[in-house]
Amino acid sequence: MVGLSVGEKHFIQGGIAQDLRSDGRKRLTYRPIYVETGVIPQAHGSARVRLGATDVIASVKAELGKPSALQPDKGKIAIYVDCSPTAAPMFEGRGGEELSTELSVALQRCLLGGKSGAGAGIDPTSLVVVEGKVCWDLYIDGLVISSDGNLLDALAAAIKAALSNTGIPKVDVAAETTSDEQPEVNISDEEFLQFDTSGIPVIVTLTKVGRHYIVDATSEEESQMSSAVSISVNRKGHICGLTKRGGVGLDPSIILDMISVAKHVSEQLINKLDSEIAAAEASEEES
Amino acid sequence: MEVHREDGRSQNQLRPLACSRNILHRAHGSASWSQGDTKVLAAVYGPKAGTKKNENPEKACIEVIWKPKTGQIGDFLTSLLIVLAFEVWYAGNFQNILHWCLGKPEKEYEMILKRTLESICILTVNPNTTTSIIVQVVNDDGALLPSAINAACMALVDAGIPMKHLAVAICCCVAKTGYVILDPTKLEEQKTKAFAYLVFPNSVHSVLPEGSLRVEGEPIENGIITSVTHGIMPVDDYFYCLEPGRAASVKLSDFLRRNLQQQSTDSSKAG
Amino acid sequence: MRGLKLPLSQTQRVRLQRAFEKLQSLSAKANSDASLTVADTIPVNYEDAFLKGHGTADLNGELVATVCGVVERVNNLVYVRALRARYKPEVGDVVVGRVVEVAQKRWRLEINFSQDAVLMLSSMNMPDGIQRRRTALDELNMRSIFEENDIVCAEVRNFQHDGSLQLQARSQKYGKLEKGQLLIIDPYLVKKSKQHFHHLEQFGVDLILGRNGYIWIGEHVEARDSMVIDQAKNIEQSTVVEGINQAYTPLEMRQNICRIANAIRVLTSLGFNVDLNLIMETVELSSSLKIDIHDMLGSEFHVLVAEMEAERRSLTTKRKR
Amino acid sequence: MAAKPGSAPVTYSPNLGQKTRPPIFKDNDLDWVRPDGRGFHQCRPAFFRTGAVNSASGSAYAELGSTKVIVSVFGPRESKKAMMYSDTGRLNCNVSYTTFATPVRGQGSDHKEFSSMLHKALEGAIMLETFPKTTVDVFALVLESGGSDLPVVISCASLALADAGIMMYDLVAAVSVSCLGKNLVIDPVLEEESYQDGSLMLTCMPSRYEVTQLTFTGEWSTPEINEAMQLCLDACNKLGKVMRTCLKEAASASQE
Amino acid sequence: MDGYNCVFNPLFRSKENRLTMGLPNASGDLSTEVEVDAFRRLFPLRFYEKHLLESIRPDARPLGRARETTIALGAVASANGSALAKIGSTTMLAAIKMEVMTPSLETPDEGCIAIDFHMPPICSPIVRPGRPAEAAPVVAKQLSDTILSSGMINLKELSLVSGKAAWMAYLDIYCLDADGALFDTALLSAVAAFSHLEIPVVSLNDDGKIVLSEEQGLSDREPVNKERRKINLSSIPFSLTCVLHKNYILADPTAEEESIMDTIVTVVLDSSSQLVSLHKPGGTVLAYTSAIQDCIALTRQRVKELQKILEEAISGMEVD
Repeated sequence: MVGLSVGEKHFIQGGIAQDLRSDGRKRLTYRPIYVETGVIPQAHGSARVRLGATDVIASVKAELGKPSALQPDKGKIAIYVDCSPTAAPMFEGRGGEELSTELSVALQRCLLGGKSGAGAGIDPTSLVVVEGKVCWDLYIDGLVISSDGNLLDALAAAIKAALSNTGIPKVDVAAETTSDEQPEVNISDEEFLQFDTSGIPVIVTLTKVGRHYIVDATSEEESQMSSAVSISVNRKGHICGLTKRGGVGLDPSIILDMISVAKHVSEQLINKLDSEIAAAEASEEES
Repeated sequence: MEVHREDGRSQNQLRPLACSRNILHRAHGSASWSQGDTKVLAAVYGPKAGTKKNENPEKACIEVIWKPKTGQIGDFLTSLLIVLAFEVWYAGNFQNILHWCLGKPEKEYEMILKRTLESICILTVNPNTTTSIIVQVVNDDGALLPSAINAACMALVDAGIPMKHLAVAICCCVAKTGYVILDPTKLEEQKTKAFAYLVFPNSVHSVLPEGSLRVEGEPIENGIITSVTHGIMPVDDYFYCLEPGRAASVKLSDFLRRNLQQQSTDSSKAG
Repeated sequence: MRGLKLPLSQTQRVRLQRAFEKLQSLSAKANSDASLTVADTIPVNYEDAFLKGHGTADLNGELVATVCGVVERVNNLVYVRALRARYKPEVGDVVVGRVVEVAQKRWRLEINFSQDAVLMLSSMNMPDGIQRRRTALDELNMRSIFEENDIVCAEVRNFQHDGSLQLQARSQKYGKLEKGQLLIIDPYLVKKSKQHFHHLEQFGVDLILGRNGYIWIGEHVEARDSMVIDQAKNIEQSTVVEGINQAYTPLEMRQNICRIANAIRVLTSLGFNVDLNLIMETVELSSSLKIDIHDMLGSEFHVLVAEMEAERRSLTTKRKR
Repeated sequence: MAAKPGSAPVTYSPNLGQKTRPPIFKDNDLDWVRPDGRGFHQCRPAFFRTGAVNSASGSAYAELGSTKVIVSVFGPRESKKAMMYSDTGRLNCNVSYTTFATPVRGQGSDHKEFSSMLHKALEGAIMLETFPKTTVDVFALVLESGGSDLPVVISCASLALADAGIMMYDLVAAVSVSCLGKNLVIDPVLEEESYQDGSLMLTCMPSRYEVTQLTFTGEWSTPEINEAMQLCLDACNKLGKVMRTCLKEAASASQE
Repeated sequence: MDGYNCVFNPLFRSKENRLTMGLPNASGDLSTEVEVDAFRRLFPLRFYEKHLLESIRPDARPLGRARETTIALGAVASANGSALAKIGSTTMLAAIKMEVMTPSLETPDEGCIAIDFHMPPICSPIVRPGRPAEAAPVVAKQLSDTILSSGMINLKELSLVSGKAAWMAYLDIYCLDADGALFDTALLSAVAAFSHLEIPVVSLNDDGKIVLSEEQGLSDREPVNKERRKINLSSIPFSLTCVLHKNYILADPTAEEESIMDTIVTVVLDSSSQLVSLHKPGGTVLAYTSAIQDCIALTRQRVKELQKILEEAISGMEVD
């Protein structure tokens, strides 16, 4: 998508080798992060994250549904990403299809944990109202508005911010009816219960160009990527998911090294993100 | 033994035939063919340059588009409406999109029609061209595929496409063992156990003496171009069908010749 | 001024506001009444003959603007200059473009214009510098001169009847640009000036302000007297890959390039016109205050630059008056 | 007389209640026995054979336990006209399931991302610059899904590429590991996959000892990651040997 | 990890007989070998006619002989009935999955069969993932016509509870390798799949849904279809495709032969030698009565061969 001449590629690789990227950043510094929450009123929770020129919106909608027969004690969470043609002309029609499925799968892999629900960022058992009968279904939608590289990290940050902004209406079961049919439920629209979003991981994408790897790559730098590893780390330092993109093979030791670097970088990112979210929540209340 | 048929026809009697050509303004060749209540319109566009993907460029390529009967409004009105809409649409040349989403039965008819017409046309005359034949079903009252083949053949004649010989198609129904009725209506087709569509070359008035045009002891027009059977029948029943089928094909060829001569006399009058 | 997307703290917002008001007051006197929006009638007296220029249309007898912008009058030509539009090329403009396609005897370049510009093989110097007719052999190895995605500097030669643009790269200062970085900004920020090529000796950097908003900042290439250098570089480049490694731009020059690039980014986000001395002042400001290159993009530096620009403008207007 | 092909009546599969409830793991619950009796670190017996499809330029069939996959490779052949000029070759992958592969009919369609993951796994191993401006098509069909389908598809695809004579840096072997409670279970079957807490899939070039693709999900601590990756790398080595013997057999068979 | 003899073993024997082909009279050294290939590709028709003069074919088969045919039952464990059929190198995998449906009002006690034929991109270079091959829907329609009109399966055997529940048999046939005579191999694999079909024992659970009985230990609830495990197939249809060229008749053509000679006659006879279908879609050669009789004779002989092969496969199935 971003055509670069041989000279420019050479310049970028040189910059990364000398730890001074074309916009002055070091290898492991992020572009300025800018978070706004509650951007979509009718959703239960939403957030917009701007990472340099990359701009994404995440929204969370909760609906009452029936838990699946295999896991009666867990709610269902679905993540879907859509690339809007405003981001790049090539996203028109089916162009963005492949990228959005790839992003959706990577997010599901990093945020939802194994099929049994263990290790998920949001504990699905907290979504159950009446076991086996009624539970909350969370529909998380990501929208890419403008793309200048590092979409996965921006989307994960947006989802984390959106979930911290989400309020699920309190539900109390009216009458205890016979086992099989659906108990009627009334939804109170005043008190909302918040999620504890401490467990939600953030994704750090390390892009390897030449012998070094950088964080938060712009689309030009991403086009130079020989391989990239997106690692999702939660506050406890556990790795909740990993996706290796890019064709070139990597020695396993390099991958372990990248994982440790990612864990180190993710601490700063988590703190920065939490402060940004707190600031956004504060500014949202008073405005 | 005599069998009673609803419309009182005898065993080998065909339904009333009607064929008119050059009825469409935009098509290079067109014809409408009706056998009793079964009525089919055929239009020929081309030959146009270029052949479709994985087709042999040295030979002309024939492409068939089968348009089933749609909607219930008066049949003649629907036919004209559909064909006119078709002409406008065809000019926009979107036929392969529609072609792709046709249901299964149309696909089989299209393949049979395409193979049959490829065998009767002389393909080497204009290589690397595509001739599109659009078959529009107006009303289906039995023996649909044979009447479609006859209509397509007449449309090709009208378009002046060079052909080895004409094709004449007939449907023979096997009622009980050994008993064959020709040109069944829809009801008869469903009632009987099995039926066979047969396509023969049309009989030619040859200048040569009687016996010379024989191949393995049979005149040319006995060779089967296309044969499609439905339902189980004993093997020899199939051969019982061939005799009346061939007789009927001679009758059909005469009808064609009369229709063509009557057409040529008009043009000579006009010319 | 366009809305700033930066997270500004309260004090910074106040200071920025004050700087913008001062700027507004300085520049307002010249043509505040002239800016108009679509469908406003343009005040013109109908007696003397006037020419309808770009962005104007007559609606039942009245002259009406079709574009939002500023009315300009050049003796009897009346036209509306749009505030923010894609690049409108004029003959003689220095432009920087990216090769999109290698076609028959010509390259197609993307220059931020409604159509791709065309650079004919015949309208540029041959690699070996000799002036001769182009043979089929040249046509075959066009790709050795420019290939897809190469950055090329050229000059607008003329318009063809079908509206497409023809470029020429006849003189030595035009040609392929390497070892540097390209910035894409709004074309209307780059004013047409005599000199678009700037060689900044103190930084050893070449700065090319393309009229089409493509700005190239790269390592300085000595007097580009002939294309011979290009050919030498090609051979060296194509033969050995690791040869490229040591040829990285030295760190010190790379810092200068990045500092200048960030300066231009700050100026464009503030919406100021981009010309040489403004860039130089911004760079000196950032190096004098020892601001790290990356922090130049932070909101604090934006405010400082806005204030600096406000004072400079007020000084110049005082001197002029 | 004929069945009603037109109106497809709504049908449901009778074996809905087949899946047993997921067993709950105590922390050190070691008496967990795998449904097919294998050890935790034991892969299913692998059967590989090349030359399964004659009309393809290269093809291979792989069978691990009840997972059966056929891959055929066409090319390098001329790519579609829409493609931009590129001086390196292009790889085009497509993975599809038969309707009867999964226990419940039609579940194959929710593995849409396998095609792009296969593409990423093979991209690093193929010398793309040896066939510029052309495309190599790799098509895979999963005949029966018996668990860890993608790793079997990747290994089988690299065999098919070798059979087609496409120049590659090395064969590609892939293995997946499931984490059930505390124990790591290699090459999981469909049932184990349905209630795994976490899973790791590793694709590597055995002799060059390079990882071309790695994805894992669920919560892992770093020591667990090391152990799982080591487990996968050894399994890939063994799998690489089996693949090599299969290729040698095919070569010797064609010499006779 | 030892490789073991798997169901798909027959899939691979074809590689060998491909190499024994060669002009019987060509001299052995390599140069003519290469010329033969070039000649075969440049003038395919003349190459074939040279062979037909001596009534032999390039793969050393006499004109009337079909290629080597094998059937392997039970290839797919996740299906109720499956079979892999291979004629020469054309390979078809057919599998049946049984699902429950509510029968229509007109035929309350009849089940239903949905037949679908797929040509995945792996089977031939012409098929691309996006666009299905043109031949696929045509073969699918012919297959469903032949199987349903042959009366091989009595739909009444598929009913469970009259008016309330009946079986819907989804028969899906996948072409794994397309090398000519697709219809014959597909029909053979479908017939083999039906002969291998095991109808699951089901019973009605409390909320009226049909569920596998041995699943939830509902042994107390008596199964709905205890006795009928196998479908008895009455008249089994078998087919042979022949290619007519001048006055030669070539049985069981390969893809190359089909592409060169365009007159194809497919005769389908059932085990009681009734004519199920005779399908000749056009083609330059006109079929005279004598030619059709020859084709039918060849088909009768082929039906006997296929019946023997099917019985062997079924008996083999019972043993292990």
